[in-house]
Amino acid sequence: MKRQLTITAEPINEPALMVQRAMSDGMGAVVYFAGVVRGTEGDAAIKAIEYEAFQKMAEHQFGLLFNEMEKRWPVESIRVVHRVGVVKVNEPSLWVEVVAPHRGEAFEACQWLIDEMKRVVPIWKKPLA
Amino acid sequence: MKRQLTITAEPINEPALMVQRAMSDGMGAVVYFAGVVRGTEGDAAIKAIEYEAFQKMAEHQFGLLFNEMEKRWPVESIRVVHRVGVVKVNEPSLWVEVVAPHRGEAFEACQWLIDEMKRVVPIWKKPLA
Amino acid sequence: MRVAVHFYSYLKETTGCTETVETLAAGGTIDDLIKQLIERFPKLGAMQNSTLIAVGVEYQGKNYVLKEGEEVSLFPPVQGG
Amino acid sequence: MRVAVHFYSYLKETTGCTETVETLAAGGTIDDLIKQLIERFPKLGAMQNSTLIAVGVEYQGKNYVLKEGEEVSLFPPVQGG
Repeated sequence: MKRQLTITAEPINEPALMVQRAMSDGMGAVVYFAGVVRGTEGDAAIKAIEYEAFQKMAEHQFGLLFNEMEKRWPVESIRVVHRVGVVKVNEPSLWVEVVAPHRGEAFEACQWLIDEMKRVVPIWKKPLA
Repeated sequence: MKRQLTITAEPINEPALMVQRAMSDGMGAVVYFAGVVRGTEGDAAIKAIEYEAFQKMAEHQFGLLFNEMEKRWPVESIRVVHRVGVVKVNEPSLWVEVVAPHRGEAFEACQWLIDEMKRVVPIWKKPLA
Repeated sequence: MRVAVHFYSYLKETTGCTETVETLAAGGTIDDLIKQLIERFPKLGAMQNSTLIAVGVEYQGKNYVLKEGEEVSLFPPVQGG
Repeated sequence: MRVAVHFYSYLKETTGCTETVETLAAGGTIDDLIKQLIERFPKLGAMQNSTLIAVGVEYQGKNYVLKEGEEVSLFPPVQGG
């Protein structure tokens, strides 16, 4: 399984990521998720979210999740980008792409990874008004 | 809900579609699916799939599905591109993008649309060896 | 009355035909139409149960009463994506 | 023995501190460390149950026996994405 993880203060360049996608002839499904900063947090309007990561541990915990993903589904490629620092409203803070032979497993693996990430990867957010 | 449906013999230009994406400040999730032609159909190696559509009815049936989607989930934008004609192995034949406030509803709506499409939209495929 | 019939996907090969026109008695249903078509294209018979039927751009069942000039489409289960 | 302690997210504001060094008796556990930290930073007490604890890059429970020079991190529930 090809793995690519980027934790970065730079904006997520979706078209560039897309162009870098490689998949073999056995793969039939690409599922792609972008989590975008919304203009409200609870009831309050916000301008941005500041993300803080314990980067070394975040990388390690993502690695453990990738190991588990590889055991559970025939995923050929997983790519994850997570922003740190200030991410403005309407900009993506998280980007996930899963390539697998079939649709069902690609959707399942992608949703599982995001759920698990929100449980174990040490990244925190702070809304900025 | 913004709707965009393209049934086309032209290759799907994912980076261009991405750049055209528009979403309001209340939206937090983009789910994106690309269905790609695989190199085998059953056990046989293939070179391409030829897609045939009853286009007028396909457009109408997609429209009915979009109506239903709008009733069920707070989706802000749905965009679908489906190829017709010959689509080579490793090229996408279907592209779906759903924009919604939250992740759960975006994944649910996207998967529902693809399931329903495969049930009611008159498009057929023929593997080419 | 006359109705146009279109065939899609492998029903074109089954019938050797992409479209045809059938003449039916007034009040004729899709069921009547299908019976007439099977007489003309006997191989359609074996596929009857899996064949989907539309009038214009809407799916219809076998009891649908046809009207002069309607466009009927017959096709196998769909397989987009 | 001495262990380094790092605070993340709002635990930095709670303690007014990003990192500190604690001295513990040999065989001291995370539980012992937490008790010492609450003495120094009383506000940590109220957050005890929701605080996550890592040694190095792995999560650990309160019974984990610390070793000289280990790096302990304390943080609130994670919220990536």
